[in-house]
Amino acid sequence: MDKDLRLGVFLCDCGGTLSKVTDFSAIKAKLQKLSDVTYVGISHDLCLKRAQQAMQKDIKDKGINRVVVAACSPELHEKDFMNVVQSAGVNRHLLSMANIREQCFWAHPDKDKAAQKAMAQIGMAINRARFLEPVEQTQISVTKEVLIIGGGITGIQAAIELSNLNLKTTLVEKEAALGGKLNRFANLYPVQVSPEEVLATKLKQVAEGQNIYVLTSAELLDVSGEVGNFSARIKRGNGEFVRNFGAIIFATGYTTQFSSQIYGLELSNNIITQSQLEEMLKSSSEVKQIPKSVCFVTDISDEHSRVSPLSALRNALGIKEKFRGEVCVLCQNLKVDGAGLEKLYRDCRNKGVLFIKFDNSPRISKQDGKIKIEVEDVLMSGEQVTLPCDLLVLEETSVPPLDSKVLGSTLYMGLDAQGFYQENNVHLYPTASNREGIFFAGNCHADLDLMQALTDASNVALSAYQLLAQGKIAVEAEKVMVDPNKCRFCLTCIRACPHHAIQEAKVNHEKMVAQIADLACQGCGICAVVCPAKAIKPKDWSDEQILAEFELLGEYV
Amino acid sequence: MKAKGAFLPDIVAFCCAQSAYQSADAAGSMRITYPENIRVIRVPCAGRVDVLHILRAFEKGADGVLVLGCHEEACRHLSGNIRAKNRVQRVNTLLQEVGIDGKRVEMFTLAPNQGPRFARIANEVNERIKELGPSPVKSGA
Amino acid sequence: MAKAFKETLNSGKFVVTSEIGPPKGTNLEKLIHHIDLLKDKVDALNVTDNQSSVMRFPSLGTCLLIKERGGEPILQMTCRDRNRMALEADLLFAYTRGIKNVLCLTGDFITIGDHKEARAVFDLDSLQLLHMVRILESGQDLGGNELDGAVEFCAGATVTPEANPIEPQLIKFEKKVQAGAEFFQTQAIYDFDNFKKFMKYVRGLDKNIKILAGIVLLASAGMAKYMNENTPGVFVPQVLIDEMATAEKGKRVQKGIGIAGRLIRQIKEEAICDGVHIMAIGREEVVPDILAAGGL
Amino acid sequence: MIVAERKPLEDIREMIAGYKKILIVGCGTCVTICWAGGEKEVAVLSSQLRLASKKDRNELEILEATIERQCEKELVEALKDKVQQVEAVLSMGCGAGVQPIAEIFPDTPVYPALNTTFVGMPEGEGVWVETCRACGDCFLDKTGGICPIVRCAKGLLNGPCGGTNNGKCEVDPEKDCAWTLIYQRLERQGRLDVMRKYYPPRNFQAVIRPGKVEALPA
Repeated sequence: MDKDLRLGVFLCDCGGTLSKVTDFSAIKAKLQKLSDVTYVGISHDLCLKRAQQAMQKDIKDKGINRVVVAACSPELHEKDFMNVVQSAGVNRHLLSMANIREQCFWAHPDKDKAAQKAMAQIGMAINRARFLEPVEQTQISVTKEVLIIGGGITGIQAAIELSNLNLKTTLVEKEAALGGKLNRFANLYPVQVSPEEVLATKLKQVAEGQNIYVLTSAELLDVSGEVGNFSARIKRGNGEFVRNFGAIIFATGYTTQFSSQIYGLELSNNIITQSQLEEMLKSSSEVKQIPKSVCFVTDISDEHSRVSPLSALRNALGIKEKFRGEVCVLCQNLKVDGAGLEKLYRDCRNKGVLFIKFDNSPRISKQDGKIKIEVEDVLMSGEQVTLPCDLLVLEETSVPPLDSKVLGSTLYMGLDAQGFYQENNVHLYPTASNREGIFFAGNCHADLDLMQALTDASNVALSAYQLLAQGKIAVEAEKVMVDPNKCRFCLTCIRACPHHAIQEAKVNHEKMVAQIADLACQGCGICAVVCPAKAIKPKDWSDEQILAEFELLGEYV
Repeated sequence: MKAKGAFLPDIVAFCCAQSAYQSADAAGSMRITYPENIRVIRVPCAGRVDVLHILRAFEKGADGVLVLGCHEEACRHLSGNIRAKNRVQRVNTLLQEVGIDGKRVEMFTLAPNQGPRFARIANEVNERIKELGPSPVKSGA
Repeated sequence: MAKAFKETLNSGKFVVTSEIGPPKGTNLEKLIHHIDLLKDKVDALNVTDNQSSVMRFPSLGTCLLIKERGGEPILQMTCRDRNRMALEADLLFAYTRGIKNVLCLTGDFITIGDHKEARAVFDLDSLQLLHMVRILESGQDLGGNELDGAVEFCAGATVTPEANPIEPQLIKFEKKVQAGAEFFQTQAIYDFDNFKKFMKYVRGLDKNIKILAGIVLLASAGMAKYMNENTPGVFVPQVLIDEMATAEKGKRVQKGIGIAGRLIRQIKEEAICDGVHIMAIGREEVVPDILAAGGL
Repeated sequence: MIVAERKPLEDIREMIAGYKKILIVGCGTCVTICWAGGEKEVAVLSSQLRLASKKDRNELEILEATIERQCEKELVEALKDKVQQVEAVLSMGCGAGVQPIAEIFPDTPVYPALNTTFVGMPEGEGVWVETCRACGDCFLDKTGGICPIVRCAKGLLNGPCGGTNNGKCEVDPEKDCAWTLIYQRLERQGRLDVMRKYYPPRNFQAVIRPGKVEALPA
């Protein structure tokens, strides 16, 4: 605690609306009597520039070194007030806020009680202000290069976009050629361009891109370092090398898996999977026995998957176009939600594809090599329909590529229940991983169709660009700090940090201690709580600040 | 000074800034009221709430403590809410050892837009603490 | 007087022993009744030593009683309750009273019994106990001191043919054979698949190793199921559990006796091993019925 | 490292009943690392004790201190000023920490707040397991680096008992049978011959108790 505390309290009555409920001058008068309070001001619109300029001037003129703002929720304008404080020459972290609007006057209709609570809230903020600590801003220079793992359409698109933004990228693909699923799909409906054409266009862009370095038949082994300066060990052929990157994008996609248990059926020459049909359609001129009637079954293993109904629709249309036979799709609800997919469904119907909706899974049997499907048609009031067919196409489930788990654990990245990469927060940060500087794009973390995957690639490219474009990242130095004298190096925090932001370090080249990487740290404070030596202090949320807030429990100022 | 008469419990609610704090704001924005004797303390994550913070709150005269975090699987810091839940359980035991009803500390999860839920939790907990009466630690209790 | 157990073992006859559980307390009436009932019907009576870590009348005292009443006792010794000095002293005393058979066991762990807070000794393990018997026979004690008058024992040990994993169990079994174990009692056997495999392995190892198959009386389907699920190294096939379940109340023990008899008969007829060791666990009075059912 | 856990509050309160001013001393080494007696736990215990005394309307003032190692007399000396102010000391060190404090301050009663449990290592977050009995006659060369003296409930030296239950211990089905692990490790290393050897009874006087080690001149 500074000995010479000069607290400035700035009250805002929200355009005069709060003054109608309570007497701000009375609050001001009470606050002025508190020790260390140098200045109390009332404003009507602290969220506006003019008022903020006045506030800045007051801070300077009155020599205020701790600022308390009593106004609306800090969720709204805390950053703005920090900027004001900073512009007044005071460290931006020496600000404490009291939420007197949303959590007082708006929430409590009883005026007196609301006013009492507001006084208490301001008192708490003042108490907290006494323990505020400055956090210095510094900059860390970063490697302006992005590593993209996975050379499918998502990875390619992200590379092209980053290249257009003038950031260097290295595109690492496991297989011998780029393209991923584009090499396997027979069509990309509802997109009218063929996969070959899409790939050719994209590959041309990759080749022309000044900043894209393609590594095929290559794999990422492991990664050390932190955001801005990762060093990645990459294997290519028999060789291994290490390169530095500022950010890493995972675009490893998905693979499909057929489980015969769901159907109790083994695959054969006339019972095939979507992937096998895809191959057949891709080389349709070589198909000797053209199937006259084809049935698809979808929605059995996972009704909510995008991959299965979409491939059923795409390939039903593909068959109609290439083989012209009878096509029937057996489905539960055939949920589609992407752009153009409803039209794709209508196109299928217009071309004569028959859709049969079931509640109970169809019974499939084989007689003399012929396939017989019995199903109760829901739309025909459950009437039993028997369908013979030449070719039965069964759905597959999408699963993460084999190496997701290994990479996930070597890189300390979260996986979801199915083993796909898990975003930091699906709503707020949909392409961010739990680690700063590592991003996910495409189907390795979400169930997406082609257009959605491309959008995801653009988003992720922008995120990486934002992070690295300046070549430097502003960082708050030691906003969470380990006291090297108190640290027992028990590894508790290193194990507990959800963002893998704490590592071992040596003090004076000798004693081992935990050290927090400022860039990777996301400020949750978990480390400070688990530390058995109480050696870690989050400067914005220190124990002293939190404890100071309930110093006034049971009393109103 | 607090009015004498009916028991108005002092309740400290540690609110995760990612969710519960915003839902408290939402309650206000929607003009949904809740007991004003609940003191909201903003924390960056429910995982920042220390066993010690809760114990100290009781030392300072709290009658009840609430830890409000994000829904499971929705923690920005992956495990912060789970850790908070486990800590609340530990505090229940620590208080029980002291002879204070462990039920005076509770954990709930919310989404940032759940203003009504925030108010409901605040009301329910307030009622429960009222029933339990003043903390036995409090002077004059 | 009963024949020395060592002689019986080497006579080539189908060996039958039965377990006797001492009482908790000093009322020996029932114990004596059991001894009198069984002493002439089996080749030896095998006395448990604070079985399942439950404190009881001592094994040594019971063996003495058996000896007095003309039976042939086998002294069970576990390493749980006594250190090497106490075990040695007990063996010296046993030998002087004509108790010439000892079964060397590690013993159950203390916490499963009724003195949960007692110190578990385990100064020796079962193998070291076997070695100790042999050392005492050589006229020395474990401290390397000369004895004034040595001992001589027919020493046996145990083996669990259904243990999982079996390999480490067999390594220990071989070590017991090398230490000179003259006979082995097995954990309860209800199924012959693994047991026959085990016997094939034993015969391949040394034709002279005497194996007595453990026969534990099933008293109910519940017990059968419980043992199958919870007793390590015991496998009760589902058919036997089902068979027990068919028995009416009051006739369950009878059913168990029938099963035990059938198992004994099969072991004897197919000459699967050298004999049986019957454990009726608290129902010693039905052992003669089991013997009859087994055609013994 | 030495692993310990805190005694129940009730036991601790019984020890310090009647004192009006005490000092709680944490230890910065093993017991900090095993979350039992570091600065954090000192603060938790002290908060609990204050709450309990407030509740019972007893007067109790608590001083707190955490030193580098309670088992070093020189480091314990640093507590002098604080010890002089109090009626009793509550040590949150292991048993080896309580005694030096008691020895350096023979006029002040020193009480243990922890139960020292074993020598071990962490198994997961907040979980420690016993791995060494400090028997003074290390046997690990014969068991593939897995100690049967500690990790087998019966401390057997010559192989498993009959209580191996699908590789678990009959005494506690949560725990692995040490001898199953030893067998697997030795088999993996092609060293099963080591397990086939007979090992005579242990020398329980390898360390004459109380133990003393005199190192060669430094």
